[in-house]
Amino acid sequence: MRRLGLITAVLFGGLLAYATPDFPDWGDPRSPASTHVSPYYIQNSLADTAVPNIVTAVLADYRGYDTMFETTVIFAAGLACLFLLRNFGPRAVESRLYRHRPTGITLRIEQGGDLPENSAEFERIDSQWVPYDLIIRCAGRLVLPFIQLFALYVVAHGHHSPGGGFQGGVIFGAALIFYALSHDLRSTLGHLPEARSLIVAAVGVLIYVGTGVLCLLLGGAFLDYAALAGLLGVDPVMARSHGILMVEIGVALAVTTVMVSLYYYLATAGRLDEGL
Amino acid sequence: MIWQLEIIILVLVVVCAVGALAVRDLLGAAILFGAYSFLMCLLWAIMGAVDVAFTEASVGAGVSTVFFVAAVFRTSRRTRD
Amino acid sequence: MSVHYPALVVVMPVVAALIIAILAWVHPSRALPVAVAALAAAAGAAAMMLVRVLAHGPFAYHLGGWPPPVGIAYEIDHLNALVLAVMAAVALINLLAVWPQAEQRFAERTVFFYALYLLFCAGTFGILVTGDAFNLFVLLEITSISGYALIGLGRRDAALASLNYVFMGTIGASLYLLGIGYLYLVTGSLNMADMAAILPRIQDSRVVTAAFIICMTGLFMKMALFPLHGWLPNAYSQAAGPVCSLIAPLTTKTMIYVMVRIGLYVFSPQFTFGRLDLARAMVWLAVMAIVFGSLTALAQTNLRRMLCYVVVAEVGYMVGGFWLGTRTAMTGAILHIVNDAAMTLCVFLVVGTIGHQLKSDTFDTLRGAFRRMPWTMAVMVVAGLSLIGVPPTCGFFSKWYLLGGALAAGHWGLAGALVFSSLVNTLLFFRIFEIAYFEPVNTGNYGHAAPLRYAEAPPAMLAPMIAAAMGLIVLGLLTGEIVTRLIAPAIPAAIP
Amino acid sequence: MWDDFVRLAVAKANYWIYIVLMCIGLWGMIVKGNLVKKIIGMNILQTAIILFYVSIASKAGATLPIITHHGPGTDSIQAVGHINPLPHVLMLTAIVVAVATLGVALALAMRIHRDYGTLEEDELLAMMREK
Repeated sequence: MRRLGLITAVLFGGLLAYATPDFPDWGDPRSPASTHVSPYYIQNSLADTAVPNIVTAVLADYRGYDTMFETTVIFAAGLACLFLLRNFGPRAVESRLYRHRPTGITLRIEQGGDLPENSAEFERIDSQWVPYDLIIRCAGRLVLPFIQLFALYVVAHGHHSPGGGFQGGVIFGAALIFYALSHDLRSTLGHLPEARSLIVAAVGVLIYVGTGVLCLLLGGAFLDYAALAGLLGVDPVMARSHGILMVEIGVALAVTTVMVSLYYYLATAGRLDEGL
Repeated sequence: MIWQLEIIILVLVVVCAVGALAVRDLLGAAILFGAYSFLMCLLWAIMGAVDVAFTEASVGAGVSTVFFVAAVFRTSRRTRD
Repeated sequence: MSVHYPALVVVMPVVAALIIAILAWVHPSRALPVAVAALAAAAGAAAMMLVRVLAHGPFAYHLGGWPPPVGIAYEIDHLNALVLAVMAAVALINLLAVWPQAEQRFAERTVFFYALYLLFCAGTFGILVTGDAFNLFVLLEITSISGYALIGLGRRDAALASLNYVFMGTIGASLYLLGIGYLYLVTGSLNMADMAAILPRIQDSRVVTAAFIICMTGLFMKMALFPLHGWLPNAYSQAAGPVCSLIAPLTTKTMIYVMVRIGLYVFSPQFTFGRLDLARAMVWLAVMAIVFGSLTALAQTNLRRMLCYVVVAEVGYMVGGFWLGTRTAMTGAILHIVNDAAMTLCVFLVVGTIGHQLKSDTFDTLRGAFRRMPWTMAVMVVAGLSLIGVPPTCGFFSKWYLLGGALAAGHWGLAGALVFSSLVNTLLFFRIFEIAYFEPVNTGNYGHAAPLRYAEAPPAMLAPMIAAAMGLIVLGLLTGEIVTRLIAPAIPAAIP
Repeated sequence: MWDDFVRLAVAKANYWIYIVLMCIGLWGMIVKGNLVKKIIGMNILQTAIILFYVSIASKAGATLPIITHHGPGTDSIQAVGHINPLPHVLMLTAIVVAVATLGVALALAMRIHRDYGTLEEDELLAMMREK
């Protein structure tokens, strides 16, 4: 196997190296890649879509169809993890650990034993509980709102600066994952239960696809945002800009929730009880 | 665009890639992979691909690494090569 | 609305998958009707597009309203209209046939099975209609990811088989992406027609040669051409029955379609068959695939595993026919894409049903199967005859064209391999028929004859299966029409 | 001869590095026996391709693909002044695809670990043969 791997890698590298001398030089502005289609985007995207960030314009409008499927791929990954890992069977109830806050004594409640979950003096803890995570908790609480705000900014400001629905969505998702890491998984699940998370993901992709279908119903081609002009009461160029914003929001919703769901399934091996 | 910096990053990228594959501890490999992603993202930022770099910083260096750590945590850290 | 069919055929399954993913938490029982309706609508749209292509010739659809090199275009021509119509019908029939099995097999997961099923279909349909090389990659990944998940939840070793498929599939898709990158580097375009217009001018560049090799290698991995077939037998034999009869007909055949599309419509036929002297080597590789697949199939004792190797051999048929580069052989290869999809559906449906009803799919369990499941076995006979190549089933006609093409090109190796494989298939299927018809039923542990239970599948599963078997004969009878009206215009005039 | 070589090496430095990375990734996927290591190799392979695409996009002396001045006068936008945005768009999609594949691959690896208790390929194969 070792030899086979080496031979394959070397052969493959040889093929790539064989072609490299015929490449245009690095950064050559006269290379075909920079002169055939891409100048159109650079010169016309502002006039066509009123979006200064050309990458966003191309991503969500000229090649918006690719991006729709990109979002669908992410959604499919969420579904796939659920399909593969989720424990649907009767949940194997092991013993649960409760900590008595005033004294710090930990109780192990075996199956069948009863203790109210919401007791003021007891808190449920993970089997691998770290006692003094006060700093992480507080720092987390302090930083989280800013991360989330930044994520929203990235989504909304994707027209003018780097960013957009995908990046913003990942950052928002990462913020929620960070919350789960700095506190525990149960509190995150309390804010964003599994079912709600996946429904929101589906809704996010549906916003994208729905925008496309709406354009189609209004007489344009699929995802031709200019067709929304009448509905939004703006000229076709601005309609494209707004259309891009709509789909970016859909992408952000889908990506946020799928990232969190992926974390739920991977971190708990599908049991959805204790996080990392 | 300081070319010395770029060369250093290019070398570090390769070092991290080899390191991530060579280290005999999966948690270490996951962290090195995160470093690899982050260096890659720096490289792209230098080359002007800000959107790609942004995405890679949040996905590759952020969420992917967490997924790796989660998977290693739930399976095993041990590896024989 | 009719102008929007190319988009709708892909979008409808996606929308249905999303709705099902929401319904899963609210009304799980409504998922099946939604899935069936979406696939039926997609199949209807595919049929309408076929009719339109027959009447008015090829047409294009500009997504987002942007004309091709700038935006993404779907281009429907004779080739993909034909393949799409058959694939859509295959997906629909399969869903109708397997849902009772799936509900039993996946229990609470069934709803998500439907959603992934629809995403898989959407990806496949998209690959067939797209005219944009990068869009094809994205759709390919949709198909792959839902496929990995579906396969991963199968029998005992399914997860491992699926992870191997992930590795091979990702290398394949990455190579395809890299090849497209090379082409983009020298053409500056991602649209297939646009690339095809630019490529003849720069044919001598090493980059184009490398792009061709990389792209094709990636596709060979995805289509499981010998010796890159390693993932296929494990993945297909470990997958659950309902999944197997979806993925086996669609995956490899779609990839062969992509190979035809890239080889003929992105690179010119002169380049594909002339520039590299690769064609000759590829035909011999196909010959090896056929011989290897057939011989290995002969050695199997498990019905499903045997069919997996038959699939490996069938991939060799189409690859060999394509790379011969003559008109007759090409006709045979394209016709075989369609026919093989239908035949594979049929046999895997039968095997899935046998596995479901008799709880095992080794040869031993087949004893007395003709009396226990007469209708299922009748379908098996039709499918088997088609795989062997007996008229009037469709398998005969595509094999006839392939054989004719091989003989006309003077390629005795391929002709020999085709005949050899037919003989092996005869042996394989008549052995099955013999076991199922003549061999005595297993005696029980204590010497009592085990009671011969009637174990026929319920009508809901049987009817689509019989429809599929009829489809084999109908496709066979329609061969003349398909060849003259659809395949002949699809092959570029440059091919001799 | 030597000058040619140096020119070739410098003018296409990024292209050489991406080849090295692709080979490392491919080698890792084939040679490494641990499934998580293989998944890391797969990611390195995908990232290398992204590096290649980003390298295509670069233009000497050009600025970011974001148009900074607003209002009228958009006619003055010169294509040579901005980096090619198209490969960036494609690579955003590729990154997403990579993370989706990563998620599914890790999920499968966890299932395998749940079933067999190991992630080493040779041990897995030995177990499969035993059964």
